[in-house]
Amino acid sequence: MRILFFAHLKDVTRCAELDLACGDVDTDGLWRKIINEHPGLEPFRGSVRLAKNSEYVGSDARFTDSDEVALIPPVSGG
Amino acid sequence: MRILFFAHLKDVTRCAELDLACGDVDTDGLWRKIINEHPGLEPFRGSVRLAKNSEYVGSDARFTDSDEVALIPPVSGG
Amino acid sequence: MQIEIQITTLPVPAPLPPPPLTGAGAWVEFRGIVRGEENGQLIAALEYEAYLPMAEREMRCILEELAGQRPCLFAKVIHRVGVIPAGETAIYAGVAGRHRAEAFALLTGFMDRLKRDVPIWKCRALTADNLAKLQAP
Amino acid sequence: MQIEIQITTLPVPAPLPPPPLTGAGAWVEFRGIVRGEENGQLIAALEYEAYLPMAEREMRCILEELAGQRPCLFAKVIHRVGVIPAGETAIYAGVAGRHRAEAFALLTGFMDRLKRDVPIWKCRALTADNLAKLQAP
Repeated sequence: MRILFFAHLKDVTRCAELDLACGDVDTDGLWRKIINEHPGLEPFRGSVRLAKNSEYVGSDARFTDSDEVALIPPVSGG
Repeated sequence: MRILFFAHLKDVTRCAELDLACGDVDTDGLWRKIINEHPGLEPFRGSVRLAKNSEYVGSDARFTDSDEVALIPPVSGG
Repeated sequence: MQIEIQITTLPVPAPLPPPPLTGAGAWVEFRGIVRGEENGQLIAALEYEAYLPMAEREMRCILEELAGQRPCLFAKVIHRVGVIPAGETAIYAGVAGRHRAEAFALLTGFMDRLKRDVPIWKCRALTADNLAKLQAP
Repeated sequence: MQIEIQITTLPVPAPLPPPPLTGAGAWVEFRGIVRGEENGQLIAALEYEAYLPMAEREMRCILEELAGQRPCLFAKVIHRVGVIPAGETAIYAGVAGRHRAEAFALLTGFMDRLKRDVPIWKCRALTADNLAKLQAP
């Protein structure tokens, strides 16, 4: 699974993306995997939305290794 | 007193302005004078606002012969 | 707030550059364009007339009054009068503010008031034939 | 509704011509300009980043959704990313509609949603020194 980080999350992870083998996971499982790799992301979990293949997903989403997942911190465009 | 007509009021009066000696009059007195000259304006009185020297005035206004008075039908700019 | 107002028979320039204003974070522009129909009839142009000194004065008063509630940095208004062909701009209004909320509020508030209080009138619609006759030498 | 979206590192062209659209009576444009201060500090530029395919897709979805409630004829959005000097345009959005009410509603609604949902970030503010170093050969 390809996981993308943006904005200040990149300062935490020190990378823009991460390849992670997750199998078939739900949102909780995914977050556990991600925080396991980058514990510094834990405090941001509450404010970060997840996108799967360029679309926001809710807490009932499921993810597989072929998905591109993005961690979307609060946006500030415009 | 110089009295100005705009838009469809000009079609009624067949002129854009009128010089009228009124003395010192209130709104009622002024309308009587104007309708006396152009009886066709009577039906428009309810929808026309009066401006004195380029400013809207209320029904308590007074007018003298040195004023420029404009009859302002409902506007439609923009 | 800096205010510029023009009432003119000339075409409104198509693109106007944003004002180079310190502190401006938002620049909102509106163009009211003459549509090719009026009350369901095809038309080629509209003719506008204005009570000139009062229209300018009234626009300035409205802008100043609205800016009292919604401080902005700059407003520019151009209202064209005379015969305006369909597809061309009848009114241009641009407002710069620190943030977009006040710039949009001032601009939409101004347009509402303009259509209620500013002595400018669409005095007639012209068909293609009427317009051709007017434009003939 | 016709939609054009660009996310680009290039400067947004200063003046954009109104679209020659049959039936358009209103053309509203917004520019969000980088201000020379951020949180009370003087700055020389802001750096923006975007999650590109999603940002474009999200902008298109928002425009289509809003146009369902407020039918308009045309919308064009340009969001600049990378380093944007103070005084330059970060976002340009233009909407044409039959009447001004729906064009303003679509444009302000779009900007509200953009600032909530479109994955674009101001990732840092640059001082004049930072900017000079970046621009040095």
